[in-house]
Amino acid sequence: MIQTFFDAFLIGLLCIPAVILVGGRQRPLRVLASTLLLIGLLAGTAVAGVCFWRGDRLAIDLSQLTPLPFAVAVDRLSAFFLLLICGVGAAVTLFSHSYIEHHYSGQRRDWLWALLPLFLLSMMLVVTASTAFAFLFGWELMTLFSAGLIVIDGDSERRRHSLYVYLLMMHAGAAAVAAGFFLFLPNAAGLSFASMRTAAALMPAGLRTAIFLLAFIGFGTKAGIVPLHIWLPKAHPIAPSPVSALMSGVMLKTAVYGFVRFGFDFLGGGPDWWGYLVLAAGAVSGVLGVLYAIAEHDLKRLLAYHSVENIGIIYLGLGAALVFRAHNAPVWVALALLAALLHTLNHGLFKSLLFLGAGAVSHAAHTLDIEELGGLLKRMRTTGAAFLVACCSIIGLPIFNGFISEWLTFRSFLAGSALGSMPASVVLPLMAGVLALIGGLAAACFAKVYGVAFLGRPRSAEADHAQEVPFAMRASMVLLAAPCVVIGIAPGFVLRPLSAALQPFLPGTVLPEEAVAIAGVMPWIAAAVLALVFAATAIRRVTRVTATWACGLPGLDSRMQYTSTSFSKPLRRVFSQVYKPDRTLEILPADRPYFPTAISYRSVRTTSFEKSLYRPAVEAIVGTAHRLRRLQTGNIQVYLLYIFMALVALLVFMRFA
Amino acid sequence: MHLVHFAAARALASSAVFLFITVLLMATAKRISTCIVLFSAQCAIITAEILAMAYVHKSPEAYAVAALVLIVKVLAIPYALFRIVKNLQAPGDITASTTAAQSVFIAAGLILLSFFAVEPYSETLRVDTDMLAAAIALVLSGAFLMVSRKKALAQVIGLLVLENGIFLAALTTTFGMPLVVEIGIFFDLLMGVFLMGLFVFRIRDTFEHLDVSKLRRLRG
Amino acid sequence: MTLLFPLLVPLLGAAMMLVCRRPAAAVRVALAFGALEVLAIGNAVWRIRAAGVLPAGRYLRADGLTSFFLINTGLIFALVLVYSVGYLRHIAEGRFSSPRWFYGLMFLFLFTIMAVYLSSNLGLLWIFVEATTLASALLVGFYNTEGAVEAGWKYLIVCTVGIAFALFGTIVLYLAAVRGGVDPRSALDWAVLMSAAPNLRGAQDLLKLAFVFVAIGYGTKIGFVPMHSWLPDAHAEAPSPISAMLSAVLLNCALYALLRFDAITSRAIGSGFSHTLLLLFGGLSVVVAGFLMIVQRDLKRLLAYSSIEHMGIAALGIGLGGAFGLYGALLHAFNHSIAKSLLFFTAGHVRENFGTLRMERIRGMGRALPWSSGALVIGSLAIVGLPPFGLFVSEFLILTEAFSQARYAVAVLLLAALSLVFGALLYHFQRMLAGDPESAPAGPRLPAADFAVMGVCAACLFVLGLHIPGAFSSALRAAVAVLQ
Amino acid sequence: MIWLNVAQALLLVAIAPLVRGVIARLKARIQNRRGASVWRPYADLAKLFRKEDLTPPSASIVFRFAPMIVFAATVTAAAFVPVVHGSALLGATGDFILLVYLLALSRFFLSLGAMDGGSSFGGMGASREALVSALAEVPLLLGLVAVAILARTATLAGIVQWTVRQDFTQISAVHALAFAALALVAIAETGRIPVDNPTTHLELTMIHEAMVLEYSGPSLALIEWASAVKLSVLLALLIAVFAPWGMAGGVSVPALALATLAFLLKVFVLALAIAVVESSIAKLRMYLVPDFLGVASALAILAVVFTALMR
Repeated sequence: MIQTFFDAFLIGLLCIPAVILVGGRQRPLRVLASTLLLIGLLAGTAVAGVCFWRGDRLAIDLSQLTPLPFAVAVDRLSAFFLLLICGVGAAVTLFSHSYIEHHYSGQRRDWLWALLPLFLLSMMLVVTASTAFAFLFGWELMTLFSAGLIVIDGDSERRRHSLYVYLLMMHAGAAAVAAGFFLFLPNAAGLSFASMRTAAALMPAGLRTAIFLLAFIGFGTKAGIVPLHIWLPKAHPIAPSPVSALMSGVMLKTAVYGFVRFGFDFLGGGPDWWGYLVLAAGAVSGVLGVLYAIAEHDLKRLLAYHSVENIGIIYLGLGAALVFRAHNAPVWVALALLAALLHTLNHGLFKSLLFLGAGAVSHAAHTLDIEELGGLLKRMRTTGAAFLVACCSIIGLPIFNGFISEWLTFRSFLAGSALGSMPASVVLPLMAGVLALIGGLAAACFAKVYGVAFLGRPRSAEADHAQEVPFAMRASMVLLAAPCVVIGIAPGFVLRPLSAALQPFLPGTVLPEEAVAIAGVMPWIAAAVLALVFAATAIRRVTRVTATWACGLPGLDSRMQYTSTSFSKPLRRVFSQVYKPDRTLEILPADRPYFPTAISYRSVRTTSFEKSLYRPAVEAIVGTAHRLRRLQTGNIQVYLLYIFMALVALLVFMRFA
Repeated sequence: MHLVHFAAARALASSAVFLFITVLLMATAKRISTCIVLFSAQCAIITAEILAMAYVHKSPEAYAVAALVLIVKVLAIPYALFRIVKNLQAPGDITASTTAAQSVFIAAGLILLSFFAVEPYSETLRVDTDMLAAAIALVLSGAFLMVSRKKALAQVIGLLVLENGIFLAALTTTFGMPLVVEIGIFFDLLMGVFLMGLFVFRIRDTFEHLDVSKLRRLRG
Repeated sequence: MTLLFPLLVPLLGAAMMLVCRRPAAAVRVALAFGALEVLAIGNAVWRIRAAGVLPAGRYLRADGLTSFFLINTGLIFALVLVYSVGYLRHIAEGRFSSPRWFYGLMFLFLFTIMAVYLSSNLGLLWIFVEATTLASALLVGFYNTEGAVEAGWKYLIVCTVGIAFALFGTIVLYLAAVRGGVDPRSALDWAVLMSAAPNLRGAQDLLKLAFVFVAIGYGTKIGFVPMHSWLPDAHAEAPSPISAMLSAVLLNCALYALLRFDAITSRAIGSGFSHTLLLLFGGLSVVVAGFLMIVQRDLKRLLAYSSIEHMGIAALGIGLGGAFGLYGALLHAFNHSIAKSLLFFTAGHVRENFGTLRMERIRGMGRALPWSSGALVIGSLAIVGLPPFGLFVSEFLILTEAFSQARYAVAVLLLAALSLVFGALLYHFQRMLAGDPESAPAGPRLPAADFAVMGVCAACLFVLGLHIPGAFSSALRAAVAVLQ
Repeated sequence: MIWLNVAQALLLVAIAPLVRGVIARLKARIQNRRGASVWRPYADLAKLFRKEDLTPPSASIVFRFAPMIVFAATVTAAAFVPVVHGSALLGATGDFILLVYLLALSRFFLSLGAMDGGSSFGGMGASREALVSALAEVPLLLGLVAVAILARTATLAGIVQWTVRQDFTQISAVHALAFAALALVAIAETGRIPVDNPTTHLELTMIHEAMVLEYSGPSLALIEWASAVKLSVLLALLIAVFAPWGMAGGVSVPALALATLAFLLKVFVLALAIAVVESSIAKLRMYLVPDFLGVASALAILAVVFTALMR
């Protein structure tokens, strides 16, 4: 029964673009199509939920039709990611129901509505594919559709550059993933996941390492691990807000899914240096991600850098799991994997909520530069509340879902210290320190974002006249905020099926006792905090509104508040090595410095992976191209000489080979 | 009849030398018309070669091929080339990127090289090596002419010499291929020369010069 | 008789072209003969499918491989013919460049290609491959501009020299066959050679020598890298329908000739030597073409280099051989021909509307020519080998073969080159499509015929990407069986 | 058992203002001033609860609820620390990570409340608090991780039971380093002298005071009480983790009384230490605080590394 439901859902999603492209003009048809999409996605969430909680297996095999074997199979792990895609997809569709209507018109709007379901479908195909062809098919389509959605949003020189970098890096990553798949071939019968699993066992160690590294690089590019992350802060901000919510919240998770499939399901772990490599990547991504985010004041770029940080946290969990796998401690592997996968779900929820919040802010205040916002909570009550829930979750504060996964990661590091071998018992606890640093810096960054954007006085006229967004957008944000709190308070109902999802490649592991402990204590803590807050409100008090204290001077205006740059100044000073800022201070008029009419201060981050790592590589390639171009001299005699030389070379090669 | 048999055998042996001479002369040729004459001389020698072989091996087909070579290569193509040179009224000189002395040395070197190239195959082919060497020499000198000469017509002649070399190689090793294929090859050669002539005229119309090395507009 | 039909129709068409004076009449007659030709090809393919191998007389023969390439030629010829009707309306009348000349030469060109596919004798095969060069040289020089004349001359001379070496290779093969005891009169017949190949093992170095010359000869016609220099000039300077015919049909025709030779040599002395040579040429072509595409300034030269790269990929497929290699290579040649003709048709429109093909001066194509840019996007996504289109499937097959033979160097080289090409093409096409057009282009409306042609191309690419129809797949498998 | 643990938590919350009063009194005596009475903080709280609660015009719901969440989170954190008896209310199941992150929850909402005031003082306080707390989190957690590694458990009750079994004289390097790191962090977290001066209102130096400048009446009382509780929780944490000897084994009244006496004595010793430190060192410049916390981080990292070498 579920199977037919699943097929119907997929086909339904497929024909929505057709409906829109045909009759997109009339509004009722578009409303019908978007509601159809919403219902479809809710049905998809239901189907995925049933598969995830009850563990049914679904499969569709189209191999007779397609030129190469093309099959889809939903086991518990795929169902988990499918749940994330459909759930967040439904919320985003609800949000974009009114967002797209307001911001786009005519053909752009039709194409947006046509590409959105296709984008979701390609992601679903990636997480449920069970053959290499299907996986790569979905993988490349995912990039294409997201690029299509970005192109629709507008056109400028900078956007074109960002889109180019995004597409090129995604293609290079896809090539690495394809190579990773193909390396199974010498030993595997076909390219279906089942034959790859059996082949992985009898492969030489060298080949397994090659596959692991290719998977790490390929999926690392899509996930945004630090040396390969430069596309992320370029691509996400230029996409329409609902699409960047999907890209950041869900698309990055398909990379994590791929890496887990390769690392744990196919290869089943390997030597412990794999784990340390992933830990190192996770740590560097986490710390640098949050440090770059602190220096940002464009809301979407900041959130994009935070995606890098959270992917770093997920990779910390995966790295610990790989180290435990190498020391074959299955219970701790389950714990670390649980932490990583739960953080994937949590990040999917709160990051998409943050991006939808950013969309709502840009809808209401027409700007995303938090230096010009302020006091939005009073004007946009629901958006502000939902954004606050998301901020608390991303920092990992106790009553919210981010804390549960970070806590599990901490406990897996703690458990790791009990491992006998030398590197593990030192590296893992230190990773706990790194995670604590990431958490601390994230708290500082989001205190800045929320404080500057939503609290205090509005810093610009648009912020002052900001109106609350329409109901559909608010509903979608609340729809995403609710699970953040529910998982935070009662994580048990997610942790049990998730640990069951790990059964296939970690046979015989029961729910780790840490997970049981947290599931037990969190409700009590939440109850205690809420009870005390309620008690505190019971205190009888007389409140009166008076002017804010301004040391007795009149005329306190909004420019006297701390801005995001000044808020992050102390931290940027401490970590100045990371930014190597080049600061320019301009006082006008230059000749009378003590009676300035205008002072402008500009601090630009000079360290950039793009300049130090990618620019030289590109220059080398283009340089070779120019040198090769000189071979085509235009003179026919030289062309004839090439032919004769080729002939002589071959004759000599044949003579002596 | 003995005398004719003796003459045929002598012709077979000596024609390689004559071919080498034409190669060297062509390397030094200053004007297009001398090149054309030398080319038709080459073809004449090859016709003699075919007639000798036809007589020795008594295959009627070879006589037909000899007649074909005589008509197409010795008479038709040189006549066509002379008409082209006359109509062009262009200066008949061949500007070359190598001086006469260098050209001769290179041609001689190529002849020696062709001997070395043929040597390893002599025992497997069981055929007189100097004729095969002459064929390879023609191919290499044709190639050299095309690469070093700047005038369009000179390149055409270089190409024809190269074709001659290959045809001769075919001749010496396999005593002639099926007749249909031979006729086809000659027809292609004729059409090729006709088209090259057409293009030479169009180059002169559009570029007012025939120096091929100046045709460098399409680069990169 | 069925094999003679597709040969005679183009000859008749060419002859008719001389007769009818008025251009309008010429176009109508050309379309009629074109339709007739497509019917002839269809009938021939249908008969071959039924009969497996169809010998006709001493010099004509058709088998699975021929029918596959006939389908390819028929499809592309039909598309090009329909497209050229609209295209020729914009050409200024010149001594050589009237529709009469255009269609006359086109039919002649088609006759030579048909003759190459249908001839059973390797000597005849060589003759007609040389004839294709001669027929297409005038077509390349059709515009009578400086560039066209220069390109035509270079094309004629370089290809003739290259092909001469192929003749020498054919002769050496003939020699080896005769030495091996094959009756001289039929020593060049492909079927005879294939059956006699096993006992030719004795003349190993002769066969190697033959294959070297043939590889250089037909390699020049295919455009493998050391011998590719003529290709960008010829394909860029020719009118767009002719560039499509050159890139999509002529290169496949040369590849067909090389395949025939490779079949004989690999059956005689094993495919070690010949396939290494093909891998060498293929790898060189893919890498060098990839690099050169980055710095191109003219759209059609960029497409020409892309043809070199894709022929390199097909060569890699053939060089790998095995279950997937050959199948993938032939499928790749077919897909490439469709995608490349789609791109050349779009290039034709760009030239009509922007007046130039220099990519710096083409801006805002997305807004100026919406339908053409849609075709360009589909074409470029296909040519780069992205999923929904056929080339992704064929590249996937070739990579599968490369990895399952554990030839990691070839595989990694191919993957790297594909990414390089993706970067180059995306860079150029993005700059053309995006932005707003300064000069208002003339006539943005796409004529119905062109819309249909581009639609057919896009549909073929899309279908071949998702599902290879049974009939086509069996034809492909029959072609591969012939060479195995 | 439950009522004992609740009593422990309430004990901590109750004596919190007393601890601040004792410290202030001791500082005064050291600087030979008479100083206010030890019960002064209770009087202040009582006075504040009766006064009006002023809110700036730009304040939103976050400004009004921040003090309550701060108080709630800190008091819940108090429930984790075993004071008198080995087991604490949530000490058995919750662990030190929960405690640390509950304190982080209160800190986060305090800085949000400060930013909501709409004046530059709030932003200034929040920005400096962000710097201090971001850098203090690493040594705080790593110090506790070091001890947890030795004790092979993460729950505070477990750590106490393990430490009680160790003999008093044999002081391990890990404990010494961890204690030093945690002591420095405690000073930074609760805004004592070298990092922040609790009694000053000077814009250049104040961190905690700047954040609570806009608050008055019951809200200010809750915040002051919460920061007092935070101080006593951190002191109790130090005592529990590093000097738990003297905690009551069983549940009998004399044992509990003796344990409470021992706890009060230890708190007095720590209070004396704080008073001496605060009277002898001047406050660090704002941009030297990171180095201060850098030292704490180095100590904590050394402690963790030593746990591996010790095995």
